[in-house]
Order: sequence, then structure tokens, then C-alpha cells
Amino acid sequence: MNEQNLSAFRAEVADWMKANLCGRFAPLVDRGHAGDGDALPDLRKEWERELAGGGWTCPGWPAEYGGRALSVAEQVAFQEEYARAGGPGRLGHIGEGLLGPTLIAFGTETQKQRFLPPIREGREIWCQGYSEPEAGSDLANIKTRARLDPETGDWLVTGQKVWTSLAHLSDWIFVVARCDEGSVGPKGLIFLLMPLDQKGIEIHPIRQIGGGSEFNSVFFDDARVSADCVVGQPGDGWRIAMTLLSFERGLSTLGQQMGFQRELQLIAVLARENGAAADPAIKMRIARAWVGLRAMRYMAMRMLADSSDPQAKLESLGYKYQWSHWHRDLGKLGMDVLGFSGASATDDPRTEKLRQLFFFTRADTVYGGTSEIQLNIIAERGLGMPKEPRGGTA
Amino acid sequence: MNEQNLSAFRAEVADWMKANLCGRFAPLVDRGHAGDGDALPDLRKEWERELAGGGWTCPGWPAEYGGRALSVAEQVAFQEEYARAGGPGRLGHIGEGLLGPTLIAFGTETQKQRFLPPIREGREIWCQGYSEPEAGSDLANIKTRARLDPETGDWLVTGQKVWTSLAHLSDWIFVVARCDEGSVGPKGLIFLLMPLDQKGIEIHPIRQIGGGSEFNSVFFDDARVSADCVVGQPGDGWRIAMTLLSFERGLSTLGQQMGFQRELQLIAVLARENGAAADPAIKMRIARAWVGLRAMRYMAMRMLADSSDPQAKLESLGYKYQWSHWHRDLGKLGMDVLGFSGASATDDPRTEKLRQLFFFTRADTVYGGTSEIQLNIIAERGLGMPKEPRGGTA
Amino acid sequence: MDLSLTEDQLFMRDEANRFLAERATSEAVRAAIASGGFDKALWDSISNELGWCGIAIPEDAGGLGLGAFEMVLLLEEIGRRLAPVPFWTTVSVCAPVIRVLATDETRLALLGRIASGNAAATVALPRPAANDPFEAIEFNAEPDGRGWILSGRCAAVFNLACADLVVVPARLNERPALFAVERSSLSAIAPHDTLDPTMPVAPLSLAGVPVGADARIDRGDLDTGDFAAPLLWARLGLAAEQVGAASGCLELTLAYISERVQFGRSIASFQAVKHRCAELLVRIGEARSLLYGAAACLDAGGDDVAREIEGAGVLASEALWHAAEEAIQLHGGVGNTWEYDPHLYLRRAQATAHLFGSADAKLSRLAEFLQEAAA
Amino acid sequence: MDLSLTEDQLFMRDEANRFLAERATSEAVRAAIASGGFDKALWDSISNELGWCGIAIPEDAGGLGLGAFEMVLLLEEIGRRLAPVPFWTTVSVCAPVIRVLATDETRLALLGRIASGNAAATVALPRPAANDPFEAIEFNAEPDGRGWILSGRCAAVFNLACADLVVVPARLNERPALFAVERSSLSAIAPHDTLDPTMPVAPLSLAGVPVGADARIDRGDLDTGDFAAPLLWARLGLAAEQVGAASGCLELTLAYISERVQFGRSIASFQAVKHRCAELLVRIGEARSLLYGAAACLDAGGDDVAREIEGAGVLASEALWHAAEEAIQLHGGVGNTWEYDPHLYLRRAQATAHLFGSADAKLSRLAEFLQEAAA
Repeated sequence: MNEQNLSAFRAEVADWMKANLCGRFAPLVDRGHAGDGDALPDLRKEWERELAGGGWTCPGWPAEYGGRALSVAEQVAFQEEYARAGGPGRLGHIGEGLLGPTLIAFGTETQKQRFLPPIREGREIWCQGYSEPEAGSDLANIKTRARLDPETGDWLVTGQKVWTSLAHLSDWIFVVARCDEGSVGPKGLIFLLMPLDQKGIEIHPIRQIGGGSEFNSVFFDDARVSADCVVGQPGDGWRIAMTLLSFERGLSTLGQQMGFQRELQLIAVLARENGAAADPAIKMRIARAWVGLRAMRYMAMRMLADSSDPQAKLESLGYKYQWSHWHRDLGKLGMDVLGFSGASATDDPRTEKLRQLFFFTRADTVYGGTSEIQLNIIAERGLGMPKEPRGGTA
Repeated sequence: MNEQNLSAFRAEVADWMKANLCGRFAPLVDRGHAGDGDALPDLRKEWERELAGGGWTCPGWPAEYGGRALSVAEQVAFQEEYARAGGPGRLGHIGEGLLGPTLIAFGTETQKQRFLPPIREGREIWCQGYSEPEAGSDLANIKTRARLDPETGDWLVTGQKVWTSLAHLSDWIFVVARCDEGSVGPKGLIFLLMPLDQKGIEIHPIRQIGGGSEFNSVFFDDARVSADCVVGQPGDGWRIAMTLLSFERGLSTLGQQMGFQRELQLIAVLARENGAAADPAIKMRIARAWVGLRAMRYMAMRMLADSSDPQAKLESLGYKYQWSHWHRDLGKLGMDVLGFSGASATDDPRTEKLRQLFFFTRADTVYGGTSEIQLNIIAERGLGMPKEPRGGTA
Repeated sequence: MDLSLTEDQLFMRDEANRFLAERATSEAVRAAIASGGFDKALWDSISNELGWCGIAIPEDAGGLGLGAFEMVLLLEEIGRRLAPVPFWTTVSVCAPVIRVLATDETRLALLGRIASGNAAATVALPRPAANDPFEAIEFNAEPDGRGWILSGRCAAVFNLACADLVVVPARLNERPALFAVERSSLSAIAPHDTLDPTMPVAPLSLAGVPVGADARIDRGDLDTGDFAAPLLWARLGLAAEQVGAASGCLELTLAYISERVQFGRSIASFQAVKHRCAELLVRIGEARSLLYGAAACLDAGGDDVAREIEGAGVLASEALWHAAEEAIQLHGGVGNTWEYDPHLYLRRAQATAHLFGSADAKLSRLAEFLQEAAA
Repeated sequence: MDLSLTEDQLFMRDEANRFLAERATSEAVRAAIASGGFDKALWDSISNELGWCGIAIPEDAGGLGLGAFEMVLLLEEIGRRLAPVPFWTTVSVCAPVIRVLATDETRLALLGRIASGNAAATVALPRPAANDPFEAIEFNAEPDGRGWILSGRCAAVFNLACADLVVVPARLNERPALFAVERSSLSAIAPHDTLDPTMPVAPLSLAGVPVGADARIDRGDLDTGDFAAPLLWARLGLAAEQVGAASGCLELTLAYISERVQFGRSIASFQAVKHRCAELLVRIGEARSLLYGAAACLDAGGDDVAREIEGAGVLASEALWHAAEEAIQLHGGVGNTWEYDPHLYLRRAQATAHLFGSADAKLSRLAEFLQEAAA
């Protein structure tokens, strides 16, 4: 698709957003993003169906599964225009961006038929069951167990997942569990698709430092799942989980950056209004934030370019570290622009947005792989430095 | 000594410096400090004797060894006034501050009689043989060997020391060597006093990044030392060396800070002259340097107070890290105040001083225990965190 | 200047530490947060039983007659646990204002009340974020027959809801005057929803509130510049609480990471983590040193004490911020939950970062001090 | 905008890297330093045999007709090894000035000489440290019978001693004009003793030097504002060399610390060291990304390209400084010796940190751009 067609496509997205993100959906503008993820859940579920009606869910999926097989450039354009219009956080993100591609790659035909259409139509919301209390950044240390019930052929799952985003608003969860008693590390894991609404599952929200509760602990006590909900073979869990994680990167990046840009603009505007922009230190920090954002934009474009440039591949290992620290600093900058008055809540939704930004950006450098893990990965995989030894008692 | 007497004492020092650091000694003002350590050696040797004549060498030593037994407060006052007057770097520092106290603590009566008077009189210059090429920050990994010559009873030393400050201007060196073949780590070390002017010793200057050569590699090839120049017993080397290192801290600190203050003042003056002080970022960095220097001053006073406050003891572990990073940043600040024109040499001794400051402050975070070692020490000894494992092949 | 702690000082600090470790536990702090950020029982113990409020109040007014240095030691311990008591506003903000600016008569009476533990106190600072919080005075006083009528509004008064005594600066014939207002004479207080629930803030609105003739406490010749001297105590006290809080936050973090295991090792065994904790200790030590130096200068009556206190404010605020940011990061996932304590320190760090000016504003003012001194 | 490297670009970069790894070794660089910071043989190979000088010169002037992006790729490799050749002044500073501001005739002739590798070139920038290096023009031109007389002094001209061609901006009837001066027509050059011996600098003094009528190369209607466009190439090129140098410095450090053993382990195995190297890679990647984006913008002719280049300059300069500081620290004792290479990168970092303004000045200018854009 050439630049001209891409512009037309962008205009189409922008028009659709303008025509639809209004009226009863108007309260959704800029809502439901990280830190605000549990906002307005019912209306956002309706919004998912509205998007589906417009053909904007799963636009990168192959046509045979209901997608539009958009090119990478088009998907990026869609994400950017969606963000530019203030589109709300997507409840369907996990299904569309992670589980769908995983099933397309590893699922049986039956699984595809059963699970893909409701994702595409915005009717079933998924969440992700990876992290565990004793395995924060250490996926190989999973302790949740799945055992085969010989009578029914079902799998019975017992254990606990944590940091499960939006579990309380979801219909299904995919879970990585240990199916081979006595196995350790990445071996002996199973990848399961489980309905959340059953008696073996309890969901406890985790209250975050900003007050919201978009994350949950999910407790499994002989929760049941039928054998046809195993993706791949028992024992394949690690490979499937790792592939799935790789889907997470890339496409949504430029849309995320569009959101960052909106936040930075808001900060710059408030700084001008309240006079903070006259402070040389604040002025420099705003300029620095802008420079960092531009660098992120071009870094994302180098990543998406998928060239054979090993330098770009190497440097893309740093992207998570780069954006999360940039965003954490932005959260602090927003508060410092508000100054002393930012310590007290007000009626102005703009200052409230900055207060929330401050709190939820604290988590950016932790979730999705802590900065410490990121630096290990860069050093070890990227720079070929010696691996960190595991302790003796893994 | 009360505050009033201390003021009188300060005035006495200041008067003496004013009356003596002039005339033929005038070229020594502000010279011979770190990075400039090999400047004007002959005149500085004369200056050592001049100081001795005034009774200002070894003022803290007990009277029986020719000292004046000054109190800590007086010694601090002397150091400060010496620095305030622009007193040159002391060639006698190692003998006066390190070896002398070590001999007073561990030496035989004969050793004291032989070695202390020439130190006090500024007639013999000492240097320190600790570091080795394979044992940069790792004193326990010493490889230089001392073996007993059964015929003469002398010790014969073979090996290499490195980073030996001013060896080429010194008369004697004290050396820590391994006297017990097959020993490892801190065991089996010997502390030896060796004359440098002998055929078994070669001194090679190390050219530093700023161009000067105040450090040397010292090569020993069956260099000879008589048995009465062993301090303590063979095998005691580690204990003596560690005690000696502890003498290094503390007293000279406030004098060093007075030098820092002079440097910062010079930078502030030049910034005002060339307009750099109008740049908000430079202005803030100057203010920050001032704050850091004040904090260092009070930290040093807490350290000198020798109280039973465990908090002060804990925090004093950070002092080397604190001053060396402060000073390294000051070196950079000086260059940034000079700006683009600082890249080229000029005839102005003030800008040349800042250029030298820039180069030699690069080493502050390395010599005397790298910052990495300092942080290990703080974490392990201070905060009780787990020790870093040694590799398998020590 | 001697910066060693005397045996008495060490004892006092250790006792305060021990006492607060028992009484200002995480559970107690959280219970107080749920009820407006004030632990009444703890405050009663501190002010009444232990008599801490008299620490720097002269003996002639019933205090212990100790100095800024001892005040700092106590505030560090209060800050270490974010103890939800109005100690700072009472001892560092209000008492010095009274001590320096009040008439002899009111001074003895009011300081006596504070020293005896019978008054939690605060000052309605008109501009808490400004270098000079009194640069504009928001209240007006008018004489009426029996006393005075006070009117005006102050956006943010610390510990207003739990204070017994509020000192209100007001304009009277274009000059500043000071009024001691009993909290009981004020209408209901509606605290702000603030970042830091352990240090509550509320607006104070006075719509023609009558107070007695004896409510006026200043000597009648106040200038706005007169507030600078007592405010040194407020600034110093704030820095002390911040340094204490930074230490408490580091302790919290060290305790967590030495227990928490990842990849089969305690988090504390990772060198990168060790180095970051060590750097934090260096920064806290730096801040504490300048804090102690500034306190000793204030006690000694040196000329340059304002600069030292300004510098201590910068380092203390930054050390606390840095400690809180690292605490959240090194706690990993749980560092971002309400249930764990790092965010309480983060809240304190950010809520106090702009008091009396941001670090940048303080540095910029210091730069001007220095340029004047050098010129 | 596509930021992937084409196969041709990758090939060119790899070839340049391979070539310079052979020819611009540490030994070769040090030999050049000993003889004035110019490796004549290397320059002959680069300019003559390899034809790199024509990279961004239009085909009609005998160049390769490629763009800023390709120029950046070559400059990165030059910077990676601090290759002591006047490539930046020739290709990024002088050629763009000629291309944009010279008459058709002189443009073709001079660019042709540069493209064919027959002229090392530079520009006598009047104020290399200023945002606008042409804000004041230090030379005067006066007509005489046969041509022009040039007078004036420029404190610091890069690569002057090894240049064949020097473009001199001079005031002529209160307007700027440009003169192409043959180095051979100048008297002896006395290079400065500079921080960075791989990038020599010398003052240029012209005391009434006569040049021919054809030495004047501008079209006769120059404004000082006209220099902004060609200077974008100079700024971008500087950032490219800095990014390349930062990468080279990191490689040097990684090589050393993976060999060097302390406490029985390679230094590279210490987690704190690993994390610092990783952070360095992140910063270099950030700088390189903005560099490539800015180069692509310059080739695409976008409006905002000045901002992108300014930003790239900030990140590149800081990344190089940071890389050099870490290189010295992680090399330990030997990092402070002349014998090891880290200090050469440190010298480059500091010597270029204030070119076209310090990072702070650049950020401050960016802030003004942004405020105008937002207003």
C-alpha cells in the first residue's frame, strides 16, 4: 500500500472514530488505559461490539478467521488513529492480540472454530494466567498444577495466578500450569483455555497504589477444563507461552506512543497555563521528554521494519526498558508541573489524569518484565555477557 | 583546645604559610596535587625540609618521635590552613601519614630510630607498593614473592607493583609480598621496607591520560632487603597493610575539601567571567556542587567525631564514593564552564588548571578502591547484604 | 562545631526509635489513614506522656530547652515510620513562630500549652509552595468592639483537622499580624483528598469569624521579613522528616529483598541491586550530614544557616524520592499494591517535594546566594 | 517513512566497517596522532580509491547521488574508530555549503573535486560553539583590481592543516559572501593543542590575503539565514560520528571486561557491570534511532527536520559522553593511562560536546520550538 492509500485509510479510521466514539460512547474518550483499566466496564464491552460491527476488531487476522489481513503499515495506522482519537483501552486486546494469533498458530480446527469468532465479534473477553506469587519475573518457576482426571479426561487445575489483568471482567483465561509432577523449569508445562465462571475459580482484586483494581489474584482449586481445551500437547506449554509473548510486541507500539504524545501534550499545556513552563528545569524536562518520544518513535519504526540489520535487532531489546523509564519519568514530570497543588485532588479532569498517570507509571518498569530482567536480557542475549547464575535452591 | 585557642593556632599556621610559601617557593602555590603530582620535584623536596624546619611535618606524631602530638582538631586546622594558603602537594605524605604511624604501631625500636627521623626532617621520601597488575582492586591476590636468601638472611623480592605514586621521586618503598610459597589470599604475606636505589629494582613511569606521569610500574628482580626491614613477622603482612590503610582516612579529608572549595571557587569565577553562569543549567550545577561540598564537610566532621553513633559509622563507608563522584562531576563541570574554547590549550593558567582537573578527576573513582568495590563494601559490610561470590579460579 | 552525638542524644534517638517501632507500626499507620491520618492515642503518648513537644521550647516556657539538633533527631524517627501525628507542624512550624514573634505574655502561655502536650498546633501558611510562604497573606483582620474579625481563605493547612491551636497570619492595616485561633471556634473542616494520607491537609475558610482581643499574639510591629527566622525551623524540620523517611524506606526495602527469592536467590544477592541500595545509602548519608550540619549551625546562630538549610532541603527531598522510587521498583509487583508500604513513602516524597519550593527552585535560589557572596 | 536498511546500505556499512577495522586500528590512529592527527594514506584510500566523499554529492557533480542516510552510515563507521581523516568537514560541513549556496559553475567544479577525492575541505565557521555558527562573521573581503583581499581571524577551524580547500565566509558590503581559498595559498598553520588529537583544530589568520576574482563562490545574494539549511548536514554528521564513536567505545569496553579477571571472575560477569553496559546500549540505541529518523527526515525534506536533528545531537553527544565515562571506569586503573584507548573517546566526547551549542542549550532551544508549535 503506498503512502497515498495509507493516508486514505487513516482518514477512514479517523472518520469512523469520529462518527462512533460519541453520543453514548463519549464518556469512553481516553478512559480504560493502564491504571484506569477497570473503568466503565459495561460500556466498554458494548464498545468492543461496536468496533466489531465496524470491522475494526482483529484487522490483522487472516480473512479465513474473520480478519481483514491488513498489512503491518495499515495496522500501525489503525492503532495510531485509534489512539489519536482518544479511543478507550481495549478489553478485547488479550484475545485479539495474544490468544487469537496463538490459536491460529497452534490451535486445532475445533478450537479455532469455537474461540476465534467470539473474539472477533467482541463477545468473549480473555485474560492471561502467567505470573504466580513465587515466580514474579521467573516464568519457568511456575507452580500451579494441572492433573488429569482419569474418569472424565478433564484437567483439574490447582494453584494461584497473580497480576491477572481484568480477570474480573473476563469470560475466559488461558493458563500455563505444570502437568508433569516433579518437572522443573520450562519442561512439563501445559497451556490451557479455561472458563472463569466455575466454582473452582475465585478472583480477588488487587488494590493498586493509585486506588484502582485492574489486576487480580486468581485462585484455582480443582478448577476444571476439558481435554479439548489444551493447546498443543501437554508439555508444550513453555513453547506456546513464549511464542504468545512474542505476539505482544511491536504492533501496538505506535498506538501506545500516540497515547504518550497526548499525555506529554497535556503536561505541556498545563505547564503553560500554570506558569511551570517558565521554570528552566521544567522546560528542559519537557524538551527532553519530547526528544525521548521521538527516539522511541524511530526505534519502533526500526523494529517494525523487520530488516536484516543486526544492529536494529540488538537495540530493539532495549525498547521495553526505554519506554517504561521514559513513561515513569513522564509521570513524575506531570506531578512536578502541577507542583504543590498536585498533592490535592481537584475537580479538573486534566489534573486528575496526571495524578493517575503518576501512580500507574510506577508500575511500567515492573510489569511485563522488570527493568532488572530487561537489563539482564540485553546484557546476556544482546551483548553476550555471562549469564547470571541461578541460586542453588531453584 | 577551645575555639579561641584553635583560632590562634589557625592564625599561626596561616602566618607561617604566608611568610614561607613565597620567594623561591612561590612557584609551588597550588602545584603538585593529584594529576600534577610530579611537578617541580626538586623544589618540593626543599619545601619538605622547609616545612620540617618550621615544625609542620608529622605534627600529629607523639613527641617522643619528633612530633608535636597535636590534637585531631589542631591537625584538621593545620590541613585546612595549609590548603587554604595553596600549599603544594606533599611529597612526604606517604611517610608522614602512612608509614610513620605504621612503624609507631608495629615497628621495632631500631626501625623507629632508623626511619622516623628522616621522615620527620623531610629527608627521605616514601612510596607505597600495594597494587599489582593482576590484583587491581584485589589486595588479597598479591603475586609478588619474597624468598629468604639462606646465605645472607636477606629477603629477595621478585614481581611487579603498579600505580606506585611518585616512585621515581622516592627513596624507599614499602612492599607487601607473598613470603609463603603456595599461600593464597590474605595469608602468607610479608611487609617489607626496601630502598629503591638498587639494581634489582626498575621504575617505569605510566603516562596518564592528562599527559603527566605521577604513577609508575615498579619491577623487582631479586631485589634485596635485609631481615631487619621486615615489619612485624613474616605472615603478618595483611594485618599490617590493612591497619596502614586505615591511617589513610580521616585527617587529610578536610584539607582535601579545602582544595575542592578552591577549585569550585575558580570554576564559579570563570563562569561569571565568561558568561556561562547565566546558563540556568550551569548555574544549577554550580549550586549542586556547593551543596555536595557542604554535605561532604559535615560528613567528614561526623567521621572525625569518633562517636559511638552507628549511623555515622555506617554512612562513613560511603565517603570515598561520595567525594570521588563529586570531584569527577566537578571536573566535568569545569570543562563545561569553559565550553568549546576549553577544548584548546591557552596561556591562562586558570583554564589550564581546569583542563588538568578534568583529566585527573577521571581517576578519582578508580584509585584507592574503585567505586564498584566501594559499593560492594557498603552493601556487604554496611547493609549486611550477601557477599559477591568469588570466581572458581581465584 | 562538633557533630558527634552525645550519649544523651543517642539515648533519646534510640528510645524514640524503639517506642515508634512498637507504636507506629504499618498496621497502626494504616488504621490512622482510615480515620483521617491522625493517630490520637499515639499523639497523646508523644505529647503528653513523653513530652516530646517541649524538646526545643525554652525552659522558662516549660520546655526541655534543647535545640534544633535534638528536634531533628526526633523528627527523623517520626519520619522513619511516617507516624501520623502533627509533630512537625506543632514543634517545627508553630512553636518557632510563637517563640520568635509573639509577645512575652502569649509566648509563655502558648509555648507552655504546647510543651505540656496540651496543644497540637499548626500555622495557616498562605503559600506553602513558595520560598517565602508569607509572600502574600490571605486573611484580613478587622477590629470590632471586643476583639477582631478574621476573614479569608487558605487553600492548604497541614494537620488542620487534628490541631487544637491554629496560628493565622492576617493583614491588619496593611501589616501582618498573628492570631491564635482555637480550633474549637472554627466550623467543620473538610480535609482534601491528598496524595499523602499520613500528613492531612485541609483548606481553612474564615468568613468573618470573631475572635477575642487576646487572640492577637504578635508584638504589633511585624514585617513580612520577620517570618524568615522562625521558618528556618520549619524547613529544617521538614528535611529531618524526609531524611528519616528515606532511611525507613530503605530499611523496608532491605527487609523485603533479603527475604524475597527470585531465580533461586534472594533479590538482595544480585549485585546490581546491592549497588543501588549502596548508592541510596550514600545519598541518604549525604543528606543526613548536611541536615546535622544545618541543625548545628542553627543552634550555633551562624549567619549562613539559611543556605545550609536550603541545601539540606534539596538533598533530603531528593534522597526520599529516590528511596521511594527504588523501594517500589525493588519490591517488584507488590510494590505497586496498596497492601505494601512503599507507596506511602512515595506519597510523602511527592507531597513534600514542592513545599517551600521545588528542589530546582531551591538550587536556583542557592545559586543566587552564592553569586552574591562571590561578587 | 521506512527505517529499514536496504541490502545496499547494509553492504556499504559492513564494508566500511571491515575496511576501517583493518586500516584505522588503534596503532594507526596513534601514529596519526603523533603526526598532527591526519592519516594521509587512509584519507587517500577513502577519498580516492573508495570514493566515499561523493556519497551525498549529486550525480551531476560527479557524486554518488545518495542521501543523508548513507552519509550517516559512513560517518558512524568513521566515528566508531575515531579515524583521523577530514571526512566530516569535507562531506558534512563543506560540501553542503557549496551545494546549497554556490553558483552553478563553482558548485559543479568544487563538488566535482571533492567527489573525485581530490580535495579535503573545511569551512572556517566563525562561531562553532553557537547555535548559529554564522551569527557573526569574522572575516572581511574588499575588492581590489584583480580580485579580493581577505582579512580577519577565526579562532578554531577543524581540519585546517590537512585541508586542500577552505571555504571562508566574509563580510562584503555588510552582507555575507563565500570564498573558496586554496590551502596552498595560506601561510603556515599552527594547530592548537586540543583535547581531541584525532580531530585537529587550528586558528586561521588572514592578514590581507589576496585571492582571485573566481574565489568568490556565492550567488551574490546571501543572507546569514541561508546557512541554516546546509548546516543541518553538519549537525547531523556530527551526531552520526558521535553515535558511531559511542558504539565503538562500548565495543572496546566489552572486549576489555570480558578478558579482565578480578576476584577470580571476568569483570563482565558482575551484574552491576552488565546492567551498566545494557543501559549504555539502550542510550546508544535511542540516539541511533533518532539519528536515523532525522536523516530520513532530511532526505524526505520534512519541515520539522531541524528539531529532529537538534534532538539527535543531544542524545548522540550524551551517549558518547556516557560511553566514554563508563569505558574509563570499567577499564579500572588502565583506563586512566595514555596507553589504552578510552581516553581518546573521552576527548572526542568533550571536544564535541559544545559544538553548535551544549546539550542544555540545544534542549532549551527545543523547548522554545515546542512552545511556539504548541502556542
